[in-house]
Amino acid sequence: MLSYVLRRTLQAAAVLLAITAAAFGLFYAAPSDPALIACGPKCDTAQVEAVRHSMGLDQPLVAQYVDYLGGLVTGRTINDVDGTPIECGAPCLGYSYTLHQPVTEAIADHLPVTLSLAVGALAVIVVLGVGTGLVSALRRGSRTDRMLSAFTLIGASVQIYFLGYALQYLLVYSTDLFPLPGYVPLADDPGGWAAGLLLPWLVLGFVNAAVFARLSRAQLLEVMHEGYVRTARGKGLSARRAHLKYTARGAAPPLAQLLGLEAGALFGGAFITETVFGLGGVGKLAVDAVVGNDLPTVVGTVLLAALCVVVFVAVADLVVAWLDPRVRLA
Amino acid sequence: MAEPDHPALRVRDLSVSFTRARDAHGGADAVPAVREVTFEVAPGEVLGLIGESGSGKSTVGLAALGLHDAARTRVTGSIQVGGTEIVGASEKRLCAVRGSRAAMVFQDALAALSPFHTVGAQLAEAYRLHHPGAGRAAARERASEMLERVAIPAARARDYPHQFSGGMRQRVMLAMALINSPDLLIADEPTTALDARVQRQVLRLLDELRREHGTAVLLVTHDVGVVAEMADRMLVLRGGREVEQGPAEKLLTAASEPYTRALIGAAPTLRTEPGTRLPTVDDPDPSPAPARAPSARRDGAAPARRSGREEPAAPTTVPAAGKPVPPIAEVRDLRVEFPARGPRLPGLRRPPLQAVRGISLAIAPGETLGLVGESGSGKSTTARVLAGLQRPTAGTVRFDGRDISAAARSTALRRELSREVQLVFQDPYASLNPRRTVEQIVTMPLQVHTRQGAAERRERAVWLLERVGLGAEHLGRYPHEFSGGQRQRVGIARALAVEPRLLIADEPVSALDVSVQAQVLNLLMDLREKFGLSLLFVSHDLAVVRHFCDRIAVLRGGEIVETGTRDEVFDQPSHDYTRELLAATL
Amino acid sequence: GAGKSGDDPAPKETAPLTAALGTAKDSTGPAPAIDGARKGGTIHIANPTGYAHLDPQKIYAGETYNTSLLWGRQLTQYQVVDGKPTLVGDLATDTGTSSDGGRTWTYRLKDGIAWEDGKPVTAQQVKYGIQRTFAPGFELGPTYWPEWLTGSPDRTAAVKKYGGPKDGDLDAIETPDDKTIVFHFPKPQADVPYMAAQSSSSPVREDKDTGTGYDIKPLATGPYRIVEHRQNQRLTLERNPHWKPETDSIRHQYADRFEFTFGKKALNTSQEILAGRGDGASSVTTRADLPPELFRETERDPAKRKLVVSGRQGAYVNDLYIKNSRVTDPEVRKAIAYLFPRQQARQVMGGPRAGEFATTLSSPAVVGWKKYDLFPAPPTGDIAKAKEHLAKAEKPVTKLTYAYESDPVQDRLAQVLVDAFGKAGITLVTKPLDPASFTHQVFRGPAPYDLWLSTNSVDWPTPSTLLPDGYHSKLDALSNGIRYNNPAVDKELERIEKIGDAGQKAAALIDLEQVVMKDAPVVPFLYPHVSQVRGENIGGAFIHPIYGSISAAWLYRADS
Amino acid sequence: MAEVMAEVKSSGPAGPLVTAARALRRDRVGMAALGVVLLCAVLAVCAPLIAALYGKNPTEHYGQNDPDLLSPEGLPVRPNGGISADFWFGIEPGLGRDVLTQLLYGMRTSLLIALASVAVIAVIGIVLGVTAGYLSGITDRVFGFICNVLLAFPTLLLLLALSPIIQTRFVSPGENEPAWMQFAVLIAVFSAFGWVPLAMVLRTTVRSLREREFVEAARAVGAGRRHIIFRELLPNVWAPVLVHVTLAVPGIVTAEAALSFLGVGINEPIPDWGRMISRGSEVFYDDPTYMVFPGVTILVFVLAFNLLGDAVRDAIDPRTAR
Ligand SMILES: Nc1ncnc2c1ncn2[C@@H]1O[C@H](COP(=O)(O)OP(=O)(O)OP(=O)(O)O)[C@@H](O)[C@H]1O
Ligand SMILES: Nc1ncnc2c1ncn2[C@@H]1O[C@H](COP(=O)(O)OP(=O)(O)OP(=O)(O)O)[C@@H](O)[C@H]1O
Ligand SMILES: [Mg+2]
Ligand SMILES: [Mg+2]
Repeated sequence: MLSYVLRRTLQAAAVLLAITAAAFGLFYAAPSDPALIACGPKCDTAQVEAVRHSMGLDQPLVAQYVDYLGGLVTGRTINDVDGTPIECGAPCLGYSYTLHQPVTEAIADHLPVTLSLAVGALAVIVVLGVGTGLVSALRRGSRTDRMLSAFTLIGASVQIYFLGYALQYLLVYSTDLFPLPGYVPLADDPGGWAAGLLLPWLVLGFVNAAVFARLSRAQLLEVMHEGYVRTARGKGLSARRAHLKYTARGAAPPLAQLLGLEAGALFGGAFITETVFGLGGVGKLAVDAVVGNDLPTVVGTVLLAALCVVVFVAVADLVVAWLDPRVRLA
Repeated sequence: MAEPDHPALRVRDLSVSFTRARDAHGGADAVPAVREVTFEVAPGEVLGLIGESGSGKSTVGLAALGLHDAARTRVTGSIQVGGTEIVGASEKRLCAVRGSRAAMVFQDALAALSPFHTVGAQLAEAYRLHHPGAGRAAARERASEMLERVAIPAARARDYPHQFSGGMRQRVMLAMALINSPDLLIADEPTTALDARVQRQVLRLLDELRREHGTAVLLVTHDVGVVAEMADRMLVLRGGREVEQGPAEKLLTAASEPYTRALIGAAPTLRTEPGTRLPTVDDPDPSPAPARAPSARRDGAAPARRSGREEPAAPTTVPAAGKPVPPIAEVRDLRVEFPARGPRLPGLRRPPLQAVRGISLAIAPGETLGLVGESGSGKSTTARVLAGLQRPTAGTVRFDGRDISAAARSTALRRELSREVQLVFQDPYASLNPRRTVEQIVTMPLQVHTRQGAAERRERAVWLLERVGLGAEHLGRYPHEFSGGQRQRVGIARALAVEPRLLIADEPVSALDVSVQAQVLNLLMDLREKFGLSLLFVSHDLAVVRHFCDRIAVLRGGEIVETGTRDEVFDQPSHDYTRELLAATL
Repeated sequence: GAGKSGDDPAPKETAPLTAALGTAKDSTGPAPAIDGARKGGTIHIANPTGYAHLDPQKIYAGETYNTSLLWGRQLTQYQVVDGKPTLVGDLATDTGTSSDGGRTWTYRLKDGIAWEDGKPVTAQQVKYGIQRTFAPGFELGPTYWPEWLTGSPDRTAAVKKYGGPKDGDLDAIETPDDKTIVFHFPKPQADVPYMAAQSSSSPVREDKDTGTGYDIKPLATGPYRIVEHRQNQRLTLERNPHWKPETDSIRHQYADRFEFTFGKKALNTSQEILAGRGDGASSVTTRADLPPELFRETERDPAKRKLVVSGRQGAYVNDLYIKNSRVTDPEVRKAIAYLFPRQQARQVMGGPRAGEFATTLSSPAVVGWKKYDLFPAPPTGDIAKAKEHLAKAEKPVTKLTYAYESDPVQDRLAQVLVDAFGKAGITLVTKPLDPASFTHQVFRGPAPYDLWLSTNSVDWPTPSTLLPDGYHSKLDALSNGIRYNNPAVDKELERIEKIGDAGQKAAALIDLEQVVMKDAPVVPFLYPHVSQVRGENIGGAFIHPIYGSISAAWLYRADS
Repeated sequence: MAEVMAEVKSSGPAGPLVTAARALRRDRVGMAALGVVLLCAVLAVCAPLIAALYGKNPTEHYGQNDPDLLSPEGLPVRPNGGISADFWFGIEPGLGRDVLTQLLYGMRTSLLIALASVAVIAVIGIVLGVTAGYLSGITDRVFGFICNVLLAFPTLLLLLALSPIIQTRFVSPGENEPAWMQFAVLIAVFSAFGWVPLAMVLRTTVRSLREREFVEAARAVGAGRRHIIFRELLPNVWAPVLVHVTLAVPGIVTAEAALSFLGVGINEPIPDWGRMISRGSEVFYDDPTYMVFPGVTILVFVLAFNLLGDAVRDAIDPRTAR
């Protein structure tokens, strides 16, 4: 276990290094110039060069990258466009010349929204996805099965844009059936927090539940015929409880894996959902930064997303090993 | 307790058929597995249900608990457990019966235990289900107690099924069935994987229960000895139909049906002449196998050497004593340890489990070495080491003079080895891929080791299946569509496909009824004769071992306590344990 | 109330609307009261993006100018009454007096003007603010002060002569006393009153100039002061107790508070406002336009229609730019002017709400604007006429490249052009470019694109920044992106530059415009309009005729 | 027993594929689903033929050239999205193209991209996932590393960053980006990232399958890694594979729609189903009809595709039967 954690930590560090390096490289190769964008459309060449210098973009890519990594650990001082120094404490993710804000601060501003969104959406995904999968598998081939399949598939084939806007239009703006989507900090008003995120949770959950529903149905069908499930029923467990305890357990490992992936993705930010419901989360921050060529923010959000993925994948592997004693941690 | 005016189990006109989805001409047709069977078991009575493999024994047992998949099985007739009708009963009603008033020991112990839960938890659950008042601790207590009763140390309650030996799993199953002292116990081959001593212990346990609680037992078995020991009455099935029913003594000594007589006669006993061909049901007058076999080798079959029918199958290939012939396979000071689960921190770590503690064995070409010993003594582990599947912790393993201890790691080496050495697994179901047809399973070794075309391979597969008492019609079926004994025969057919020089057979006939057992043993003897096949024969059935093996090694607790020729071991056992075993044999 | 609400979704042709210079009397406060305006309450402003800069010398965009009126004051500013702008003195008593043929401009500060901490605003502070525009880091703002005050052709040259407050006092600005400020320009300047209205002309207190910090939270002189500004999150304003209405002829102080929130998409905000959900009824948007998705809905429902505020987007003009150095043949450019399918192009942009069809280089909002149409064609284009001109071309043209900012609407617009050019026998190659670097890719260097759509805007509503800053051949590619080169025009521009009188100068430039247009350097497309939404409870919303968005300084809570 | 066998014999042994096909043929829902999927494929392939018969093409701006069809705002004048005898499915708001031909050609584009990507995803995902699951140790660690990098790397960012690079590096400034390049880039990116979740789920499944005795049995018989991976393990993982593959198709169609929103999908004027859906949600308030056709077709297609996946899963699972 200890060695597992250690190994995973090392691997995570390697992944993060690779990712940040790739993001750095990609943006360097892109035709647009962050110095120009920071300086503004009216800058002449000399001014752009000055800005480039104060942003540190005139240094070799590797030097910039090393600076960046150093800042991550120890913090560093960064120059604003006009050369004024800005203190950036560890973990320093750089300073965004587009947002005019240290990236760490920008992410901290947006993170609570993303966390709240992800937690609720995951709950919906699990309940809806695994729930319908379970019912479908138990009633395989029945009308219920087909209806549930169709229901979750609608989720898979519909666009979040469409569903989000249509539901807001129908349930919020035209009829008042649902509370207005929005973000209120949990600490301020738990009721308002849940109310504001209810619709986004449902939509995000519904759209993503299909994979879980399908996979859990298939997995459950696979495991349902195992001898030990029959044994459980032979003990006197009802079919339902036997499936819940034994079939579900046997079917769980791949689902746990998928859940890990999904969680990693969600905690890294759900751009479209955030946009559709007007929630300022990390996903929106990231895509705005990509579109606006805001390199420090891009790298910062990429780093965060990567961290989430790495952590959740590792946790999922742990859970899988815990679920199936025959599997050894690798 | 069953009410006095009800029998513990009453079965009337029971028919069970399985619908099979895939077949040539649309419309789900049915495989009838049991047809119009009628019988009763009174409280405290033991009914022995015997019959050849695939005759519908397990199907009857499952039906008695209403455990057939309703969507795919048609059950008609009536089954009453202590007066409660099972056929067509609601799930709720069934749940109250299952596990408490009627419990079942399933045939395939590995597949029947959940790999995700510890043995203790599975036992405790069975108890708590029917004792809602009992706390966790009480249930755990009870589970440990039951494990001890089936001779498994209570400390192992924290282990998972895959960490147990085959016989131990079977005992766990038994403990689970008995934990609620049911009125009716359906025991489907409860002792197949147990050595004589433990078997006796288990049977004694059943007997105690019967006396203490008046438990009625439906004992499904193919072991005539067990039936003779335990059963009050017997029911003989064949092809799903009742052949004969009556008091055990009568059927054993003077059965009216020739089938019954043949079935009982097919069992070797400690008194049968060793090495003779055994009579089978279809061929009560044994003769050597048909000659021509499609060869596994491209370069043509070895010329079939017929042995005369009267000629005793003398172990001609067994080297005469004193003349040193290099052994075909050999292990020396073999040790195998399994690391214990649990925290990896030094100090807290449990000591590793020593499954095999320094044994040395040698098998001469053409020789059959019998490996007997109590359950969990390391027989399967030794077999796996020889087959190149398990890496020894220490010691040398040689085949044909080559060191093969690295085979578990090296694909190339194992591949080479498997051309000559094949293994029949103890757990037939688990060792068959559920998604591959019997044809694919049986022809796979041919595919790996020969360049035969599909048609040739198929021909060979049919021939192999016929040798083990199955047929071409089984080629397209999947493992779950077979009875336990049929699966085991598929496993044997697979092992024989490439005509290995050494066959390691881990309880190859444990799940087979005596008739098929005889057929398989005859086949192995033929092969031994014709091709000089060497065998490592793992078994707990001393009668079979005596009949079949040239030399015998007795294993206990991972150590060899005695080894010698058949006659030495059986006639002058030197170790107490061996004597105990022999005495326990039914 | 001032301004017009959106009962006119499809404006026909708006009358020329120009900002006259107001008198000293117009410049005295308080501002003309708005009928029915009430005091009190909180006004919510929900915008999709936050403010990158609030430092007055860094602000350089219409909407930020407009909103910064809430807390910032300049020497002059536009007073808007019933939608008509008049330039009046703001901190200054009037719009300035010039002498020495336009080389010297003098302003006097009003009495009683103060900072949010009660300290008086002085002439030195105005001077300090203007000196900052020379400093490094202030490249973002307009460059006129450095250029004019040093008589340099561009800012780079100007900052060589004076590099900002670190170089000490700038001699070109004199502050004989705390109330008087005198500008000395090496060359005559006619547009100083307009420049004095720009945010760059706001005073800054040296003791409060915290650099980066000042960019987030500047000190207020206007009716409101900044209580909290969390970048890209929220901005909260409350009443500035030291602002006196009688010193201000432009702004009001009706509401108690302004609360800005940033980050929500326009579609969400607009729907909230139209449906009155949440804070919607007391919200407006100033940075977001009504999304096309909601056009029909707001037209269908009269209750919603009255919540839409529309108007011309300042003095902007949307043109099809033609790179003259690549499409050198004027006949080809004329052909493009004829075939340009204004109607279809506007159709994919959402129809008449997008704006009026344009035929002139400058906007009707510019002082002295004259209507003309040198290449008259129906709005759907005149393919026959275009073919005629193409036939006259020296070399036949079969292929042109059109660059655009990649987004779905622009994608469709490109298809409209492909269709129209195709009809005239020209294959249009479409080049979707990354929006963030579009300007850079199209304007800088030898960009290989022939055509693109772009919006030009003047810095203030006189013609003096349009032609001189975009059509002189000596200008760099950034200013003269189309590489327009006509020696005659160059000469005329140089002559006009020397005119000190604002009226004469404007008239000369307006006349020159048609000379330029004869070369068909660009094809005017639209005088764009904006539509924004206001909540049910918001009064005083109109599109500011100069800044082109709802102006917060006139808003009040109609329900308080 | 002989009787039992005699009955079974009548059916005769058949290969697993043949029997699966037979089982599928008897599954009515499965066959209907197959029919729909095939119909979509045929419609996509025959789009030019159908368009020719119907007399419209997908790129002409009918609505813009005829003021009776589109209002100045660009919305269809006639009710229900401008459905008429001439335009059976109505006309597109804005450009006024014919919806029916757009839909047919768009289906072509989207299905090509989705199916091609899914094919690559399935092959890579299966091979890598099953292999990594079976071979633990260093292979598994390298696999884990690559997966994590790919998973953690935002696809969107790559596409956004990549498309200008491709535009400037590989497309001459005077030319349109060739269609094949757009297709290739999208397929490459979807495939490069899409296989990861599939492979990871397979790895988990295989890691527990690996411990089953039948794998050991195969090793005992001398089967090599290839055989074990492809013959023994693979047949046991079809369920998750089918789930992933059938769900990846709508996933890619919608993802591609989202990309066209950001300007990195398939460019105009190549008709594209995904873009129709994005556009449909844009004009949903004003012209709901426009959403209906692509929306319903994609829903029907996805449903059919998944039901087909279910039917195939059931047909190849020897233990289930209806
Ligand atoms: N699920 C199934 N589908 C189809 N046929 C089946 C199924 N289960 C069992 N059978 C068939 O039914 C017959 C009876 O099987 P059953 O398991 O009852 O035999 P058995 O008497 O217990 O044999 P053994 O002693 O070998 O365990 C066999 O021919 C078997 O092939
Ligand atoms: N994978 C494993 N992990 C831990 N312990 C194991 C494992 N496999 C076997 N053992 C233990 O090793 C011992 C020997 O097991 P083995 O399977 O060789 O017994 P056996 O002689 O074949 O018994 P049986 O007759 O019951 O099959 C047992 O105590 C068993 O619990
Ligand atoms: Mg059986
Ligand atoms: Mg064993």
